Amino acid sequence: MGEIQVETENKKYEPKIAAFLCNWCSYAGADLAGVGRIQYPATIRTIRVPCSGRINPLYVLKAMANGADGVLVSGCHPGDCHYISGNYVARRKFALIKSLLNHVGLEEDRISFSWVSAAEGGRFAEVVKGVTERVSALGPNNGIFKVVDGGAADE
Amino acid sequence: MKISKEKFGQAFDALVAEYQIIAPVSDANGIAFKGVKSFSEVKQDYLNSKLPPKAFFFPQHEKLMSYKKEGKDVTVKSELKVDNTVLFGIRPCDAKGMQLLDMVFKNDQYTDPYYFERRDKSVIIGVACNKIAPTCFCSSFGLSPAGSEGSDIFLIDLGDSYDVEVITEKGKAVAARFEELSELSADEQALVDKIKDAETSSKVDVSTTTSKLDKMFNNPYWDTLQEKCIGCNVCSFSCPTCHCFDISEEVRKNEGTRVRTWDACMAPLFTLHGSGHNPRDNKKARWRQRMMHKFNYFVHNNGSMSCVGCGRCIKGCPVNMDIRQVIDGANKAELVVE
Amino acid sequence: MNKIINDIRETARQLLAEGKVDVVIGYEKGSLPLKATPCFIHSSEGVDSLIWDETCENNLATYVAKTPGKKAIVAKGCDSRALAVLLQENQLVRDDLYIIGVSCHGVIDQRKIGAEVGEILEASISDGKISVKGMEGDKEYLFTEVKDATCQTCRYPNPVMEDLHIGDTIEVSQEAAAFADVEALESKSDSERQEYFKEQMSKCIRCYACRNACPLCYCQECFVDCNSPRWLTGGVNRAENLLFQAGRVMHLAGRCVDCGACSRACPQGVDIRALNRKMTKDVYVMYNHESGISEEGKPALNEYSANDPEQFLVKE
Amino acid sequence: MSQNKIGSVLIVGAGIAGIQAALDLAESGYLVHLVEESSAIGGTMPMLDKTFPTNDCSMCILSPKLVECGRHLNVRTYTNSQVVKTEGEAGNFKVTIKQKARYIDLEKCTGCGACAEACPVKVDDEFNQGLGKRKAAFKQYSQAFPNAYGIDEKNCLYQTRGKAKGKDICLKCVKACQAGAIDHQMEDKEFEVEVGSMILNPGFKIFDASRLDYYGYGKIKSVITSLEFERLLSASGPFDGHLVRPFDQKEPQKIAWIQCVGSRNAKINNNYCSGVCCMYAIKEAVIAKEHSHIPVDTTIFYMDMRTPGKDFEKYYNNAKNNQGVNFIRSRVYEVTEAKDDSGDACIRYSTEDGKICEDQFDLVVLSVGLEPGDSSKELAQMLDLKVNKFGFAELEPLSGVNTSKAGVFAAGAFSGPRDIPETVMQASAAAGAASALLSDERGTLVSEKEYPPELDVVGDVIRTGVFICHCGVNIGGVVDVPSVVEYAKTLPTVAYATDKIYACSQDAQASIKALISEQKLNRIVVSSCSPRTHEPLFQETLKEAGLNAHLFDMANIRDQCSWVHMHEPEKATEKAKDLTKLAIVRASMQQAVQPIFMSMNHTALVIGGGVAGMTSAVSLADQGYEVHLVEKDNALGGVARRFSTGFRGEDMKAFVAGLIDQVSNHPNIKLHVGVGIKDVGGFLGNFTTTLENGEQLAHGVALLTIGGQEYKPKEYLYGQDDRVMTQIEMDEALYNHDPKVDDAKNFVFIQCVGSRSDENPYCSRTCCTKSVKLALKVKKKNPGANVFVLYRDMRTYGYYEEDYEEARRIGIIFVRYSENAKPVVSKEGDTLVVTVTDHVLDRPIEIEADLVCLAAAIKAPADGKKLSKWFKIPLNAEGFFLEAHMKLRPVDFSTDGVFMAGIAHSPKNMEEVIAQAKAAAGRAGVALSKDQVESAGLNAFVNKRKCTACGTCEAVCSAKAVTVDMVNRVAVVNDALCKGCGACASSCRCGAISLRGCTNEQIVEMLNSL
Repeated sequence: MGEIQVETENKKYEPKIAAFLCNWCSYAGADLAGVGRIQYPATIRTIRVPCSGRINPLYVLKAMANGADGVLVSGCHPGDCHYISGNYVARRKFALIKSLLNHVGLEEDRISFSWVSAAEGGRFAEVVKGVTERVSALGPNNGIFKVVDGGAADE
Repeated sequence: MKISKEKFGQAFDALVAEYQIIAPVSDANGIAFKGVKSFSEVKQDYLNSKLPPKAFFFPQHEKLMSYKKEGKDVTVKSELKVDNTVLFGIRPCDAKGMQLLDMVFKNDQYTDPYYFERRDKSVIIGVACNKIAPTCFCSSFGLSPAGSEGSDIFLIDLGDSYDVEVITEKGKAVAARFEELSELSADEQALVDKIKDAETSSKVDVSTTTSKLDKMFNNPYWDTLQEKCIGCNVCSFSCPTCHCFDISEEVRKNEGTRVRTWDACMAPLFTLHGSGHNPRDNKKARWRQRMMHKFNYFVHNNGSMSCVGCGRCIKGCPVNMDIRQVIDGANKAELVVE
Repeated sequence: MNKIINDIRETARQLLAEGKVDVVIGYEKGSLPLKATPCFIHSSEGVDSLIWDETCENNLATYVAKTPGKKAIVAKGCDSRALAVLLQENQLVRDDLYIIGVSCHGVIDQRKIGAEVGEILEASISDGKISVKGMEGDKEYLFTEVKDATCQTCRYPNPVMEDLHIGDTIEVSQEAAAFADVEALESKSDSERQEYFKEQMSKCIRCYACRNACPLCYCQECFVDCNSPRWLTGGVNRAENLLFQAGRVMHLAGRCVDCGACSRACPQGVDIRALNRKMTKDVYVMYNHESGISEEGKPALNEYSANDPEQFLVKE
Repeated sequence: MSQNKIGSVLIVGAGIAGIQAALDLAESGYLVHLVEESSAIGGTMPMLDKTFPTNDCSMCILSPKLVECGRHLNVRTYTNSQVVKTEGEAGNFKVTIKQKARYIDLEKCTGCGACAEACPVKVDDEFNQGLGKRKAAFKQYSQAFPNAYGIDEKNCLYQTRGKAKGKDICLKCVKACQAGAIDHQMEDKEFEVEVGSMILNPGFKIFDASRLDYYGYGKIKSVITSLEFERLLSASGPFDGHLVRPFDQKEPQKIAWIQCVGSRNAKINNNYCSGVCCMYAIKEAVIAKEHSHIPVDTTIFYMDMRTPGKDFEKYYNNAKNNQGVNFIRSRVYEVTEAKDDSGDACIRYSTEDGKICEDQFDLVVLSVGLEPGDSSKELAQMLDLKVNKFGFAELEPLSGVNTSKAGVFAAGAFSGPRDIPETVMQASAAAGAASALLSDERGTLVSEKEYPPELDVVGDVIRTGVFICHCGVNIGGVVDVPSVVEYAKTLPTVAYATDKIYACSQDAQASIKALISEQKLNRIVVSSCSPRTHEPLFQETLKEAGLNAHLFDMANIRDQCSWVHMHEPEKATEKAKDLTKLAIVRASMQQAVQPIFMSMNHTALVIGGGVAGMTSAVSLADQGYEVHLVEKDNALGGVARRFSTGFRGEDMKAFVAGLIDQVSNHPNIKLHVGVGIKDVGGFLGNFTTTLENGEQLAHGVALLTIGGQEYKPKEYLYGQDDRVMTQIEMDEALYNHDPKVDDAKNFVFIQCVGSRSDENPYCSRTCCTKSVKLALKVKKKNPGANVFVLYRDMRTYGYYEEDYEEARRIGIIFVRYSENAKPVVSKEGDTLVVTVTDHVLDRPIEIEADLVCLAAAIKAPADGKKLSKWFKIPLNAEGFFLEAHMKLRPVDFSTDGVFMAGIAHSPKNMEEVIAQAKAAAGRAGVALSKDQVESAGLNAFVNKRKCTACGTCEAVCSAKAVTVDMVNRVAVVNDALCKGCGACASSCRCGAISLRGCTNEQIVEMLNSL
């Protein structure tokens, strides 16, 4: 189970993905994947937040500026929010920032959003696999937001 | 004495081997000073650059030093690598502006190494203005469109050739490369004289401004003056003499840098204290500061006004705050008992 | 002098004379050709400097919240939309505000003229024609040729709220919002768009004229100025310029009234509207929302629907 | 009733009802003994995939309750246990509990699963309905509480073969368990507890479908039960949520549901409607379509579609009109195996018009009904409780929760089939009833933990202690723990780092405590398992060591690292280092957070003096709280004053009069009749309500029980001919011996008048039963009368099915009409003529009617909007109150301290109103029992300097905790209401509002350290 095959020129490249998981659903789903020993790539670095509604779009930008290769944000499915409407509030922000960043030329797959419930351990692993594959295909973040030594990374 | 543009071009191109050359070029955004490799890249028919060339000595964002902690070891690095540089095409107002900046970065107590490392290694080739924009008002300050003050070499564009005036020792070293300088013809001399005599059509009378401002700290003039100002940094950033900066630490993980970044007196945060107190927490105080600094404090401290009349702030201002009108208004303001 | 200007002056005179307002915020002739400048008239004696024409490009709503007391404002369609959002966001007290509404046919894009004739020495406007004398030559333009890009797609030339309307109103077609400019950019490849924005962002000098000209950027402390957390380093570079602009656009999401003040304020000619317009389009398409078209509405991110689209999700 | 009351309650059954009742009681000051037969709490809910009508994930909404219940200091949970003996009387019972040996010590087991891994015995997994396998050492499901394994003695090799003979057979689990938790010599034990009351909610069992052999269950592999189908759908089920047939893993493309399997069946003495099957079948059909990545054709074979619950009708319409679920009104004759060896099943059925058809399906799901469980029957017998003929407990009329024995209350399916919200309501109602019974003893048996005074660490140099757990081999077997420790030592603020074999073990806790004082640690980071299960444990240790519990963070290097990267030890180690670093960053920036206390006014306000309001008021008053009951009408009683008899024949007039008497004479109740409300302000603990007469009432909670309105029909000549009347009017006419009724021969009842329409797209729930009751009344009184009921679906759910059956038996004629061909009432001369198209005959029939009774809809109350504004509470599209959560918080509003009951929530019958009213009183009682309003303190907070008062935070706050103070132009967080979700903080452009424990500074610094 689980070994993913990433076809990139540099096989050693292992992306680092900042993952924001809401405490009540996606974090629980990630735990469930663990309980089920469902294997997925060791690429995500999880930051637990109470609710996907807590995600400030600036976090995504900051992660990109700091050179994270990808960002994954995951919350409860619509309707499941522990706080009633946190993910509904978040959903508009997510849709807009994703579209905006793509528009300015950030590779679409750098930023991923998903809803994963507390019961979807397997799906959580699938999401991480998918995100990892797509980010790996893009190669390291040399993106338009990345700042290195006081300048744009590719300046 | 003059040199043909062809010869000048050759000498210019030869300088590339020893100097980094900065010159006006035309890009999508207008005129900008940029590094060039050949005289052919240089824009010759231009009014002036959009942004002043001060950034070559005093960059908008500059790393002063960097440091890193590994285990228990800390390393600090401060390296400033500066090439010998020729700044070509500097207009008289900007050349004067650099002289004013020198006063800021060097005084009897301190010489700023970052600024002067660059400044000392630079040669300014000034070029007189053949055309004068309606926003130019340098003549107000005793300057002129063909003033050579601040240049190491000063040129006047005569069409196919330049009139050359070598001013400083630094200038001489570069001018030594100009072969075959020849005498000006009578016509050319007439043209040179005409250019040298030219004045900006726009002028404000600043003769009494400094002393007037001495008495205006609490004048109601400031109350309404600033109403339309939106407090952006355009005027400061486009000013050849504005020099305020902020020093900050950028730390991430186990390493960091100390950086110096332009700041501007128009921004409320400029004077915000760590305590939350802000001595200039309103636009009125900030505008007064701007005017006082340029036309009063600087005069008292350095004997000169800190404005060269380049007109960039007038052109750039999103709400058409016109410093000429502001000076004029101050001149005319009714004094109140302070 | 045309009737509109006369009416504006008379209205201002009356409001000030009767003490109904402390100040009238309007436009007066600027110091440069084709430039009007915002003005603050405090007494009825000053009203004769008020003007109204195609050079009145500033969004005066920017000043309203920061100006104390009771005030009247000369408002175009976009100014009034900004006022509507400001009202929705508790930034204004409606009773302290008197809106002198004027329908607007659009403002002149001086930058376009300057690019062709050089520094503008003189100019005059009459009958929809603009005659310009420039350092590089003279030219006559039809107004439509030099109309600001913002005004070309304007759907709200008439104020959406006002206390008094001056002049005629402009008939507006009821078509859905058009976003040909955004679509043109969208149709380009990712790398083309990336190049475009890289070029734009490399011009930005972070003078914040865009932010400060924006009527809806009124934070006490902008995120770019914040020290804790430090969203941006002190650096001025293309990457962080984009972070600033993208962050700003996110903050304007569902609030931007597309007045174009940011782009016009930019001394560097950065195409800031390219970002705002994209956001405006997304908000319009996804949530059928236009900002500030009534006093009662809400900014798009202050509300949600259970059926909001979610194409942005991963495919797993 | 005993004079020596005891302040504790026994709860039998730890499904959602037991958990809810336990939490309600424990939170209001009673000690709870929670007895559960199986090895974990949770009951049936964990088995379900999604729940209707919101499609919420069942596990997601349940698991916080599991953790809360499991960890509650005043809930003593006994798993593997049964009540074997009871004696005593209300207020003082002695109960003997038998707990079977688990063979694994709950104190020691860390839930790591090594025993199950090692166990060689595989048996069918009951939790997965036998569709998967489990080991003999097992945990029911991964989120189970207790988070501990148990050994199934019937299947364990040692228990079955070795123990008796004294041979060391197998014992692999003992070797595998590094925590030494396995004890095969453990013995069953019996013990006694004393309680003041009992709440019984042993749940149900599903109907054994093999009893009806014509459905082929057990013979045809493609015929499964609905509960099996839930497990197929569930992401944590045997096929990880991939919708496949269990026997050949084929993805079904055509699925059928057969309704009423084991329900509405008089032949097998199950002549009741199970009430939940229609909705769950629709839900399963919808979810099946969602889940499958190939198109799935879904068909539901039914008799009547019974979707009378709140928002159910909309769910049904959506499934039918938008989701493409097929509904076939039919009778199923039999299910046979397809002859084509496909493994499919064929359904032979007749449609309404008598046509006989057959269709083949990949999968046939039997919508099995609910039956009393075996232990329910034993329990009823042991306590000598009255049961009905189906074996369900029979409750006292109009009591909602009272069994035939005083002090013993019932909740959930013990007394009949119920869906989750009804179950939860009853649980809260039972808790409220128990609380009312024992109110004098509240707080006598509960304990509260004492901690040393908290160290003030403000301004101290940050010294972080880092503890990296091996979790036996669970982490250490993959992650290089020592290298993580060494890495941690190099990180800023870290003063001490070490590893632990089991960080959660008793001795590790003691060592952490000692190190906090020795090393002067003021931040603690533990890298181990999930904070969701273990954070409270470690925080407890911090508190015991005098540190604030929030100066802490955890890195999850087991569930989210070693377990999921088992074959990549190096990468897992790298990740563990990073996760540890993130936790250190967060913890080092964490400040002490103090719980916030606010005063609590122990008075309740009940708005609305109908049956719901009066019942709530009495319950709260009995619980010992002052109650203000406000009724704007000039008399109490509400609409119930107009009813003659209840659905079980109760004398409503006497009942209402009794209630009025009770509220009028109760010393704790103050009546405000004939006066409305002018304004409301405040929040939980501190409301002030101003009455129209200017009187101001201070109260801590509010119960909104304002009832509904009867739809005034515009159709069927209502209002034009006085022989056309509504149900309530007919009831009154009967009661008053109105000759229009008494002399009538031909009666026509028309159902769904103003319900299930575009205008009111919901079912009014009670009218089918009501019409049947009225029809029976007139038919029995005058057997010669012709009685017609014109209906769309007969929704006589639950035991009312018997009435429906009786009505048909005694000759009442039921004619179905379709919504497109509604009956027409016309007047020919003086004769009322009702014309309806009969579906069986397929032709219009004309009935000359002497009386037409219209089942007029129940509509939302007119005052809902006002209350909505005053209390900041939401309404649904039809104007009914919208509860905080459709399933698990059916009487709470999302605004704390405000509760609802009765018709204003949704249409329901009197018995249900009473249960809900008691539930609201129960929930309100929980809030009122607190000395102070307490909030954990992980709340939003405002930086006044940055705030622009734009109101975005206010707009996005679902808890209504943030408001803008327009005078000072700043947002204000109400700590009593804030839930700590952070939506405000992420929406604030100015960065003025942030969230304790999750500040922008912390997150950005974490991102910076990545």
